[in-house]
Amino acid sequence: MKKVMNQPENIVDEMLEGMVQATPNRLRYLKGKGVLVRTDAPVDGKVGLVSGGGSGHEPAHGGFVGRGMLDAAVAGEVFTSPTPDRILEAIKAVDSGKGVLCIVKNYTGDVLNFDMAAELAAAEGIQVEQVVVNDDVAVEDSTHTTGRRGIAGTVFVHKIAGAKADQGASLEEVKRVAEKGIRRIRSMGVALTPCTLPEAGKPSFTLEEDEIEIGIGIHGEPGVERTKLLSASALTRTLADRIYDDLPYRAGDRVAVMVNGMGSTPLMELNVIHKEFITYLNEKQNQVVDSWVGEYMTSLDMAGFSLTLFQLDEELESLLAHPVDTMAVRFGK
Amino acid sequence: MKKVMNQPENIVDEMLEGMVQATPNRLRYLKGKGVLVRTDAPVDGKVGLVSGGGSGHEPAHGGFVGRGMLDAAVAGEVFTSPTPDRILEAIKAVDSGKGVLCIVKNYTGDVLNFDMAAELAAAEGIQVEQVVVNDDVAVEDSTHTTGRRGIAGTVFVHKIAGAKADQGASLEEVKRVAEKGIRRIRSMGVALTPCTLPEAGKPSFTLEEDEIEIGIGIHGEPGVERTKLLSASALTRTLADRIYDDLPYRAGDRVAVMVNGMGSTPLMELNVIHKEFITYLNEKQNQVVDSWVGEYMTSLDMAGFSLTLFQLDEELESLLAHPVDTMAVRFGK
Amino acid sequence: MKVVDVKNWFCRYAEVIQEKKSFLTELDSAIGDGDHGTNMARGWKEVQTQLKAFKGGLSECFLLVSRTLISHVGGASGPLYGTAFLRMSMVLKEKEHISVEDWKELLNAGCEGIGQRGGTSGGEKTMYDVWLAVTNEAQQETGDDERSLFSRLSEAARKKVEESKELKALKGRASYLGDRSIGHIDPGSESTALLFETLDQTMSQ
Amino acid sequence: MKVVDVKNWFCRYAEVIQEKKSFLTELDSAIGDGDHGTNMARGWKEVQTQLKAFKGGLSECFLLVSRTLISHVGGASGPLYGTAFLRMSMVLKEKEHISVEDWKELLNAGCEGIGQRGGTSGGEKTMYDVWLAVTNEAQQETGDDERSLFSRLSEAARKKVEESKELKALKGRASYLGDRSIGHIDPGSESTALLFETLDQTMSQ
Ligand SMILES: Nc1ncnc2c1ncn2[C@@H]1O[C@H](COP(=O)(O)OP(=O)(O)O)[C@@H](O)[C@H]1O
Ligand SMILES: Nc1ncnc2c1ncn2[C@@H]1O[C@H](COP(=O)(O)OP(=O)(O)O)[C@@H](O)[C@H]1O
Ligand SMILES: [Mg+2]
Ligand SMILES: [Mg+2]
Ligand SMILES: [Mg+2]
Ligand SMILES: [Mg+2]
Repeated sequence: MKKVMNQPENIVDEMLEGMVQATPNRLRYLKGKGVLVRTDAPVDGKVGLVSGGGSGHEPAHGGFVGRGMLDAAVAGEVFTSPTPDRILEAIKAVDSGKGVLCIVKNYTGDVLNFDMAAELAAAEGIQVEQVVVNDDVAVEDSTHTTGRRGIAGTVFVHKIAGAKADQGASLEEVKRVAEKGIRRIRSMGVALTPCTLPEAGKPSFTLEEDEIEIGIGIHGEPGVERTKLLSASALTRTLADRIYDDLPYRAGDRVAVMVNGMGSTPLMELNVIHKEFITYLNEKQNQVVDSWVGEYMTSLDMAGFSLTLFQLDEELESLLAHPVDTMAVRFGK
Repeated sequence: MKKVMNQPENIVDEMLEGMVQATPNRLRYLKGKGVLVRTDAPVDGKVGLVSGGGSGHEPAHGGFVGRGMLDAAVAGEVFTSPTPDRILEAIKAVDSGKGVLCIVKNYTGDVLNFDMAAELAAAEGIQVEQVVVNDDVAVEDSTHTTGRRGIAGTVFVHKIAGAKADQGASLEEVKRVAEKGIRRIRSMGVALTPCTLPEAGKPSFTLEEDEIEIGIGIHGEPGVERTKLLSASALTRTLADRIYDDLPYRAGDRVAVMVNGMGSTPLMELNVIHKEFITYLNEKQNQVVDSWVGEYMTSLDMAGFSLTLFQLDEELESLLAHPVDTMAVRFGK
Repeated sequence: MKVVDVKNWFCRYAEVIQEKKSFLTELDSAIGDGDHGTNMARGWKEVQTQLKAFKGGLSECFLLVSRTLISHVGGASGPLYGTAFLRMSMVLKEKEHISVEDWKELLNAGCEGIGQRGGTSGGEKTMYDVWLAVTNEAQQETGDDERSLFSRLSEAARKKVEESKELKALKGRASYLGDRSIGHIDPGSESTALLFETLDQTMSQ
Repeated sequence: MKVVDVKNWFCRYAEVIQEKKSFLTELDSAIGDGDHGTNMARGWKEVQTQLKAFKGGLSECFLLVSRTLISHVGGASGPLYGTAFLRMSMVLKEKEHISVEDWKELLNAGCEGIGQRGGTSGGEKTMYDVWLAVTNEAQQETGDDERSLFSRLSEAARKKVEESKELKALKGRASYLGDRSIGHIDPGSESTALLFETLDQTMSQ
């Protein structure tokens, strides 16, 4: 493992400092709290949007703070959910009186800490609602597990909820579109190599030179199956089948896709995979109206990628196209 | 080496297909020619801008095609300069009659092929000018070598020349700002790991578990020095000193910086480095008015990064801030 | 057991966690995300710092641990341990001394807190299983010898860690592994066993 | 030497390049960017395909090779080899046969093309050094025995490759290494030596 860092225990704080310095007009850093906030928060008459989780998934979540997406992102230690007091700081910083929606990925730690923060915020008279993203089809259903994990599809939820909030919708309405999105988003990932936590200093698991782990989580949690390395075409098909066979996709749907790099997979390969995914969806007679290809929700230095498929309707398609101005996603005006 | 691909010899073509499919409104693909062109090229009354080089540096160069930057990008095979006929296709596709500027990185192969293409274009009556970027301070001066290499700073040249052309300037003017930029841009890189070419299938060099190569080129060309891994702070200082001590920086300058990831270095680390670079420049009493942190000019799956420092003046600062709309860089309107 | 003993216990546990940091992280790497050691070490180091200046009573002492863990650990284990210590702190209100009898109620409260927070009633291969085993052991009527109580708690905890090694995880991150979690020690169960082993060791000195 | 012999030479060279592809790439990995084998193989494979249908004369044959290399090799070696074959094609205009005497002018033209294109006059550890050595050897007056000419050219090429191994590169990608390029064989020099060795072998069969 080689990482460019100073003291590993300071890496999250130093990273957040670096992010703010790159875009001081957009972001404010609540030092000591791991919170990045829009400089203009709380925005008058707008529902506040907060997300967050462990660090190591950059650009998630700080890269998505800005007009049309999040109002604040809370960073925990690497792969560790942030604590309730930090989440509470974020909630307080973005509440304009119209209430706050927290977008949480379905992990025990995140859910517990966000729950506690919501209780604390409620005690201070802030209206807080929460949605839990669980797009990872690699995980068996909740009768056998904690339920499906939230992975890269979460970024689409940030996008649509952020757009709705930007349009001045009520907390109830913003929550409704977030939940509609969640019902229509599915993802699955694969790892070619493990990742290494800065403090641990050694890989989280091992893979042979010709082995891959299908169904990996974004923290290097083991997947569903270990196989030999497949071609881009076969690998895309393997993940896409699993995603597609899960509800709710049908021929004729208009869809958005994401090909998300896990940290070390070059854009060259992500684009080859994108081509294969489009071919697959064309065969299924779906029209891909929006493609996000790049790094959105990473796992430190892991090589690999995830595919996300988002079934749109008119409302969702227009929310996805709504202008956005964050470090990692910027378009429209 | 694990790469997600099909036949290695098709990887460049498949990648370009994937890129176009992700953004069909912005890009057109001249199939069989490795050329990505703005859909609205040639733009009436505008100087055409062409750049390109070997593949494996994504998002360079196709990711920079669009309003305010390049009109076309020519992709060669991996790490291999494109051939003159492909470059000629690109020149022809973007010439509106106002002439075409080619932005070339200083490598023998690139220079030779672009030269031949320019001759061919001239023979067809197209006015073609060329600038050669050589920002890499790691390389000794041209008395001993082919001259300094063009690396990540090239992207700043695309940006300012693209802005100038977008404002309707003449070929002469666009060339002038490009050359002014080149005189004021310096870069240097470091590798933590080698990269692996898809067809070669094994790493281009080897580094021990605790070794880094300082002054690496973007094709894995060996650098100036091999040392033990340094802290983020020490490493940033090592590169920054070398850059700063080269002309033309002085206290009080307004500058733009780029922290460019080589392919496998997480955004987390790039942001830590950015923080260190800003600290360094503050000590030198420079004001950083623009920061580009991310992957702009990569080396396949290499881990490492490069720093770029750009000394601005009023004209350059406003060109850098001019609206741009490409896959990889998008802001303003 | 007095507040000074409790402070000793917590301070010693903070050291133990520091020593076992890599081991806990390794356990978590196998079936989780490899941060349990780092998480616990961060939280308990802060507890140690806070305790140095601490002058209050029993209940406040548990409350301080609860608050510190909640705001410094993060992940799943932060809220879980934090809730356990919070509930135990409630039980200790107005008390200056924890009797052998008191441990029944104290552990009951802590255990219930974890069960509620984690939504588990046992057998799902989490720290709750160990808390439950310890709590059950405390309910046994075997006199009022503090020393023997602690050694029984410690043994019950360790025994449960070994037993639940063979379970399939149904909660937390390890549940994603399905059958592949079998044969591995749950990191939170291990840190819980260390807590009660440390109690036993501290009090037998 | 007739056009059929030239075709044989080029076709056999295409095979040799295919065989030596990894070796050339390894040489280039050491002091360049690891693509010379792939570049040459791509270009000469195309030459092979094109030659199958080719029916023209000597000059056209060299021109075909030039055009194909220029548009299929890329990198530095594409324009360099392309220019050499272009210049040689010019010399061969109207000719139906290459005499021993013709080789002097032919190689001179090719060599000069590379020198101009690459901006080198030798001693800088590039393929030019080998072209120059071969060209100089051809100028020696040692009768009109084609067989012995080719074997001398082949030997001169190989000898120069070995000699220039000890040079420091001052042109092309290897120049970035400074002294570290010393002791390595230049990949373009190796592929040039292979070209003349193949000429010798093809013509002695
Ligand atoms: N739902 C739950 N109920 C009880 N304990 C749980 C639950 N989920 C996880 N745990 C405990 O938490 C431990 C993991 O803690 P830690 O690694 O610090 O957090 P995270 O899983 O968020 O990375 C597990 O070993 C398990 O004992
Ligand atoms: N300026 C030059 N003059 C003559 N030959 C050169 C020059 N630069 C490079 N070469 C030759 O080109 C070879 C490299 O070719 P290749 O690897 O295919 O291209 P690239 O260097 O662009 O990757 C070198 O080994 C050298 O012999
Ligand atoms: Mg964790
Ligand atoms: Mg090359
Ligand atoms: Mg964990
Ligand atoms: Mg090369």
